Amino acid sequence: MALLLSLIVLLPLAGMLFLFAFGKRIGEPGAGIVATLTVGGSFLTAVVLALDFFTGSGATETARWFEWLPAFGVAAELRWDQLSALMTLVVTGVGSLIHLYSIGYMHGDARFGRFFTYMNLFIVSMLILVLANNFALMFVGWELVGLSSYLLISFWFERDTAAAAGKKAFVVNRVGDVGFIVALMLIFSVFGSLGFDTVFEGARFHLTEGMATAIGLLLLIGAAGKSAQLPLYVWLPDAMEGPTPVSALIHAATMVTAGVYMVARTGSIFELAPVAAATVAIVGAATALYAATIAIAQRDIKRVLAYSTISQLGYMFMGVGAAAYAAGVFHLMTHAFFKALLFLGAGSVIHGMADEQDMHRMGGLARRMPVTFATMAIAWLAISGIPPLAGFWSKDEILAAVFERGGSWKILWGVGLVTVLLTAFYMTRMMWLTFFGEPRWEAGLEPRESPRIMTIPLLALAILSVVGGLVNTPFKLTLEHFLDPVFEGLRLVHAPGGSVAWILAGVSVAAGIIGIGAAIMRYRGPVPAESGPGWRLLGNGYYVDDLYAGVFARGGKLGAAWLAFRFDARGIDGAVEGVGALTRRVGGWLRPLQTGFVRSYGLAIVAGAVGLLAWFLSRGAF
Amino acid sequence: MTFPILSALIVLPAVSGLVVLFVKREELALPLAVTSSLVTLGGAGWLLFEFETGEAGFQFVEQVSWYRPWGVGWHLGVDGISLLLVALTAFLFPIALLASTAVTDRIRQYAASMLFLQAGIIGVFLALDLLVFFIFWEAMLVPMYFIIGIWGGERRVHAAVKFFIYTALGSALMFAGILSLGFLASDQLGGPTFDFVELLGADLTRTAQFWLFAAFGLSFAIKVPIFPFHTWLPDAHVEAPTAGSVILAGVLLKLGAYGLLRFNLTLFPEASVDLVPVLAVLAVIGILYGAAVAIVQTDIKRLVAYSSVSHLGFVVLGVFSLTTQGLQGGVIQMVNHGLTTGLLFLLVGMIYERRHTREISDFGGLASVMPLFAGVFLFTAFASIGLPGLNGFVGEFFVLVGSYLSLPGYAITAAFGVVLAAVYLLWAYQRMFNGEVTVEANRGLPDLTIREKVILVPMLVLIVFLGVYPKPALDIIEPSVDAVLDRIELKTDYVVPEFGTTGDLAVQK
Amino acid sequence: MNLDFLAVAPTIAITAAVVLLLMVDVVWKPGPRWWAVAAALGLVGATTASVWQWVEHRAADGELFFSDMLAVDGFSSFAGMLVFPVAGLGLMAGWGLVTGVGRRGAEFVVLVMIAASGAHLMAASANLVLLFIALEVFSLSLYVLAGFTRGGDGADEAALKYFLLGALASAVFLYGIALVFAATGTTSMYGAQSFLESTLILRPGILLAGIALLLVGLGFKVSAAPFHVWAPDVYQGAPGGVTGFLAAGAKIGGFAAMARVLVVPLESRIGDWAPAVAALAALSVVVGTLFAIAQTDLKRMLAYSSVAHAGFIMTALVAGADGVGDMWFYVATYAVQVIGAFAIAAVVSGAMTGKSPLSDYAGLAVRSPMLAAVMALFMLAMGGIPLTAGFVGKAAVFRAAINADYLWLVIVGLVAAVGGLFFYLRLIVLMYMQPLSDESASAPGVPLGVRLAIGLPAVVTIVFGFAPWPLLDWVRDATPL
Amino acid sequence: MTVTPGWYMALAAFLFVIGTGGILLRRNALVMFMSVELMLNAVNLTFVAAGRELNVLDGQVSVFFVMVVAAAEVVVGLAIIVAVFRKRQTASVDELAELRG
Amino acid sequence: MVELVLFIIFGLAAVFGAVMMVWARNPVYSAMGLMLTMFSVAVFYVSNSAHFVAAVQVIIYAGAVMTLFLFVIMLIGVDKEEDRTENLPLQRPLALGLMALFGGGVVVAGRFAWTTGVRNPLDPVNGTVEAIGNELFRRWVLPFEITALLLIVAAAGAIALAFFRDDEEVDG
Repeated sequence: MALLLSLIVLLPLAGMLFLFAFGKRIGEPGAGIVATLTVGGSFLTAVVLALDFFTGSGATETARWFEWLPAFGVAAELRWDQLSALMTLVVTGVGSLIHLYSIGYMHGDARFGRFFTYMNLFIVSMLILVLANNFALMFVGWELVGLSSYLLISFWFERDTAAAAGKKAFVVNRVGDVGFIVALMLIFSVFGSLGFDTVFEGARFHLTEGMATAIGLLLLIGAAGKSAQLPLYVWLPDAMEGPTPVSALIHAATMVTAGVYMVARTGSIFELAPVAAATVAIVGAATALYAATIAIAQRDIKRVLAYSTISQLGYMFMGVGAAAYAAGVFHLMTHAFFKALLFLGAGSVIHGMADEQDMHRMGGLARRMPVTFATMAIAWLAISGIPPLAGFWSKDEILAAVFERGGSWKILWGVGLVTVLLTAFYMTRMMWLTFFGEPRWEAGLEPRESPRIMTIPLLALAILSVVGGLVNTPFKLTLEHFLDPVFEGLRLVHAPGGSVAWILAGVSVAAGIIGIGAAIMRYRGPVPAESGPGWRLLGNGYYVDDLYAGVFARGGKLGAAWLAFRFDARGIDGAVEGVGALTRRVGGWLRPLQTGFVRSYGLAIVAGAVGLLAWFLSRGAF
Repeated sequence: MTFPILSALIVLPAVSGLVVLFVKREELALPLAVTSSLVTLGGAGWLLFEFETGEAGFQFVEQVSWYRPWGVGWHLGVDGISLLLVALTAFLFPIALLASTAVTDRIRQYAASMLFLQAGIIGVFLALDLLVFFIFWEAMLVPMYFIIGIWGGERRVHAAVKFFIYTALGSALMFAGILSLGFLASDQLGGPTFDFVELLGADLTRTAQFWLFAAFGLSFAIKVPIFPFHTWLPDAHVEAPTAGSVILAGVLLKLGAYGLLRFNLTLFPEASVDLVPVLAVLAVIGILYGAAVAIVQTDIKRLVAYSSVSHLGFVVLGVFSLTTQGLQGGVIQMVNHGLTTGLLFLLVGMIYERRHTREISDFGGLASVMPLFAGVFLFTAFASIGLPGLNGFVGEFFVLVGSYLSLPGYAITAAFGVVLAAVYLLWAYQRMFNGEVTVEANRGLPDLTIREKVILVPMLVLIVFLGVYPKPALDIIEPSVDAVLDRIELKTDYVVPEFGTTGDLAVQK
Repeated sequence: MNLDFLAVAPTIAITAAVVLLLMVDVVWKPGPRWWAVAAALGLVGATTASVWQWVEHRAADGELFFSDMLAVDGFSSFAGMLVFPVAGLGLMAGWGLVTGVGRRGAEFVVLVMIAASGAHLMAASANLVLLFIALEVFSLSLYVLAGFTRGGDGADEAALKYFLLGALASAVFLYGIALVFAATGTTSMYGAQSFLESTLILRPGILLAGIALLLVGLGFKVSAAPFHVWAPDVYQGAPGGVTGFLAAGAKIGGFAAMARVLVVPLESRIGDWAPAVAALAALSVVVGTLFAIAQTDLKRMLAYSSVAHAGFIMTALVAGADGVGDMWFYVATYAVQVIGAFAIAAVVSGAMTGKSPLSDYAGLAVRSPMLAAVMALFMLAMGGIPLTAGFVGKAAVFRAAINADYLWLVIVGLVAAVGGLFFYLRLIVLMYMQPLSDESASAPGVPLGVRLAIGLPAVVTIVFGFAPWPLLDWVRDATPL
Repeated sequence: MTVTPGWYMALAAFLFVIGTGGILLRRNALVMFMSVELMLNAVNLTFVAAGRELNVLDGQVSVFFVMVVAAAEVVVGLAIIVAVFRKRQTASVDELAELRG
Repeated sequence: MVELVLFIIFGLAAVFGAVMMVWARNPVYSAMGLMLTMFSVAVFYVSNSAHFVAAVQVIIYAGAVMTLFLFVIMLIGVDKEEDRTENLPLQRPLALGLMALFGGGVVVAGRFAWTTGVRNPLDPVNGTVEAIGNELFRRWVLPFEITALLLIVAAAGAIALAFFRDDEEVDG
């Protein structure tokens, strides 16, 4: 048991080490195959282990590797419960598909082997994150995924933009991590341990609401950094500089959902901190709407998907914030399917278009790449919330759950609804600009369908995007019950049943259809000129990025420069050097006193004599 | 009488230094030095192996009275705090010496200076008699002074003199402190003594403690260096030869923090408790300030130097958090900083040997020219950033979490240091290694040579090991730092904060 | 009246040797080799005699001879054991000068020996008038030695300045003696001591004035600020071959006299003179250091540094009798260091010439590594760096001062010591970190005698740097009866 | 009124100061040297007067020795002055100021 | 009464001589002034019943020493008139001030009691030749012998500095 559990992590790890050592030597496609097999292997292992859970006979398992930081009451220990199992399945499953896809996509790249090394490193890190049995180890995974994200974003480091994007991603994540670390400080100061069991079981006995809120908000900061929520989302769009499979795997399917996972995992803390939980939901709602608006005006196909991802993550936050953890995680899963599919499709398009990403230069690709088009179409409908596709069920459940909370939560529900409409709109826009209408690509370019090795994963994901939603329908809440043991004892929010459910579902579907329709109306003809202040504002994401760049990057550098070259060099060091120089100069000033004239020397001696005389006489001659 | 291993660790380098100094054939100098340092390393390894883990007190103690009238004697001992630092010293010197192939002028004197330096440093860590401690402390300056001043860069003389005199100024006051301490204690202990262990028995008035703390503390603060006293460091680092920088960053800086922990905390507990805020503030300032200043440096060596200021800030914060986690973190951070920063300086030295420039702007796109080198550099950078799984993380984590218990505000502020660390190192990496090759001279630079790999591998291995499995090191440290805390609790009304207390319902009810 | 010739054995040995030397020289003109032999005879004899006296009279076994004129105790015999060998070293270091001035070399040797004997008598005399005579014997010889190469650059100037100022100072000193005589009714130190202990003087004005003037004279001899003004000019002007002995001898004799006068007759007056001595000490270390920093000539720089060292040594004396041993340790180690340093200067810049510009030392480490290394050692020792005798010396005097509750003085001293590094390191920088001044210059040859005069001090500096214990034990017995 | 030794000592002090003045004010080496002799005489007078008051001979004996010392000093001093004069044809100390700083 | 007269006359003479020595621009006059002072001092010795010392004073000091001085003055040249312009700034005011302070200090010191030692109770001692001789060759024999060294130094020094052999007119 523990062995198998460890195997889930160790397989990709072994693959990574192997590729690190020999990746260059075995080269193409061997490296890719090794990587895919190891990840696939750990997927199968996970399936085997998860079977017990499906049959309902499974119990939480742990695999202790070694004593790690006794001072914090934590060991290097894996935890296998339904939640981590689900995450593992998603990560390794989607991961192996994307690995497979990458073999084709990265074909001919100089650092083919290195790429898969990094990919496996990421899988390992992500697995550590989701399987960790204590905050410390979770933090390790948390940071390592950041590392592999950095490595993969700036994989083509010759491109300055790529290098910069990688650094940006890591640094922004790091800002979130400060929140995480401080949260850990608080947790440790309260519980004297960072182990999950101690904390979660002790929470309701040891946590005051204030402390719980503080911890919750700090965790939220960390989550916002990793899951690209307001205000720390800025790194994700730039992250598209990385190879598309990376975007699909890390920046759509898995890593960015870590925040959601964390909030779900720490549900027992958030439960004690309603304010923090609400904040999570609000941040999520805001992000969802905000990112959706921006997505509308993007011309780069990958940036559309990037903002869409941010927006969808917002949904998940809404869900977990509303204590509908199952719903959140459910959407996390479905989203992994269709968003990965979208990215891979986009990748295949870009591949076919010889690295063209501007949708205004595409169009009419449907005929050229049928498979890509078909699969992407499914994903499009799925994300637009069209039943019975996966997206519909998960998104609907979140909205329903939020609605169920009632009160001012209904506002969030409204926001979500609007976002549904916008989502449908910009996805449709993307589809039309890409696949329909007149071809707008420059002459001589002959786009054609991608090789089979790339289309197979597309098909697989397409299937998942169709059926994936059925694991948790209002008629049969399989997933929710599956996850119940994890959230045992928490006051969970469930989507309402009965007529309310139908009405809500109908409303959201309607919103989706309206969005799609509007988009079709607008884009079926020749491409309208998307210019004007509004478009520019949205296109540039409300200029928030430039704001950050100005305030933090440039401003920070100026401040640091002042510190370094004024305050430090002139001020502090100036003082130090000054003392030394002064000492030397004083010597120079004094020298003239030694005139060389005997009689002045005599004067000095007599003066000294008089001085001593004065002192001694003052001792009793008066 | 068992074999005096500690004396041996000090005497061996010193003697072999003399031998090297007068060796007939100059080309033998470095090999001899390396051999000697390897033997020392072996000795240190044996020490690690024989060390009774879990014991708080000093082990392998050697004590010989030298001069009764002054109460000075040859008293050596090693505990969990000094053991690792001694090991680190022994570990870094062979590497530094192997990395000294750039030295071509007066090799004998160079090798000898390095060995004398090693003897001095180990002496400082092992000495349990304040006067002996001071002797090593001060004597150590001379070889370092020569290493910087003779084999250093363009402005080496200025840097060397600045280093020497600045440090000497600090130690001057400490010397006054040591003498007065011996004198003050002589009334209570019957006769003057400079023996650390005996001095622990003396009860000093609050004021006396305050001034002595100041006298000792200033000297250590300059050595660490704590924030406003740091400016000698960048100069010294920039001008020092590679090996010099490695030792300077790797070990020398630790001496200050070690002194604070070993002497200030134990000899002047009340003053320590009173002055915690001061040092905590300076430490936090150092963390953020050093990092901020590092961001905009144009000279990679200067950048790493300022990063040291930031990292040592963590050490000081940990030491004065007065919690076991904090103190453990401080000590382990010393070791880790020694490894990572030492390695960074090694790498900078290697690139300097190839290009004879340290200006970041003179590089660019190196990753495509020398991928292996770039990889190692990035690896080390992340270790220094404090990426979990690498050694840098453990120390910072311990310090931050540990110091939160006693100094929440400071700890939270300090946490932002981890962001800045990422900024300056990754930005520097980006400018040096990413992008296209901009400067022609960088094309076709040779990647790591066999010798360089040999030098690097052990450090990389150690970095990973301490990052993944720090427990052995921590186990060595814990009892000793706990002993320090117990003493403080005994001597003052300070209570080491317990976990599971802050904001605890159970407590409030 | 106990006439004991063993009590004056050192003096007799020197005198006999001197007379023999001159006689034989006048009659047969045998030349330098003979001078060396005679000098060796005299100095070795005197040293042996001092050692014998040390064995017989150290610590508590001191005795007074010649109706309380002469004290033979640990103090005097240690001074003997110190000053006669130092004179030997001085002669070896300056032998180039001896052979350089032709026939007059005989007088040079004679004067050095008599000066040494004078210094010894300064330490041994138990009577202020005898002290004055001894001091004159000593000083007059030094005046002549300073100007020995009459034509040499500034030698005559040095001699005249030294002489005129010295005459002034000794006149003041003598006036002090007269006043103390008037105040105590005796010129015998021990008489005065018992008188001052037994009787309470209602109107101590004359006594106090006397003490003040005594301090002036002694301060002049040891070149303590502000009575140091002569030192730089004399050190720089005096021929290289003699400066070392000039510096070392002045410190030994001067401090012997100062310590004896302060600790024996004025013992009960420590409350009056200790602060004054402390003030002089502080002034000396500061003035000496600050002036030395800006110098461009090594001998001049060392002159100012010797002022600073005078200050350090006086730091020990504020502790009264308790500090005498520490004073001796410092004086002994410093004396040999300074002899060695000036010996090297004489090698580098010539034994006949006065000036020794620092530029001569650029790149010395390349040209003659050994010389540079030893010079660096002396510089570090004078800078008080550990593992050299210089550090132990400082530790000793500061320890004494701290025990006497003169912490402020110690701090001043320590800071000044750091400032001193500025110029000690400057020389090291020149020798090690700068290119040769002129590539053509070949390494100067160093005759055996000079090698000894450089090597022995180096050995002493290192040995007592590593294991000062024996010397520390001895000096504890080298206290006045 | 009778002349107490104090009078002589006061007079001696006065002479001594004048001697000092000679050294500080004159630049002729010989005259400066004479001033030193004057100072020694003043001291001698002090010795004698004090010795009389204390009714001991030590004062006078001291004077005797001072005289011997003075004589020797004169010999050396004049020799130095002659040597200087031979080299520079001057006895003015103000012209001997090459060594300074 | 006699002593008072003597003190006044010769006191004035001594001071006059001293001032003359300092004041006279011609070294010869200075020498004369010094001699005058010495004679006056000798008189004081007598009036303090220090006959032997007085004799020595006249013979050695006024006689030998001053002759030597005059000899050197002649050697160097009588006509070396020294102009009184002071070229060292502040030298004169400082000098005079310090002189005043010094003298004043000593006088202040002794204004209550010039001697504080216990007076020898025996009947008054006289500085006759026998008395002094007794002292010299009994208690003071060691200093007396040590003066021999002093004389050697003087001789050797004189030779070393002032005695030029023709073979080394130029040395150093």
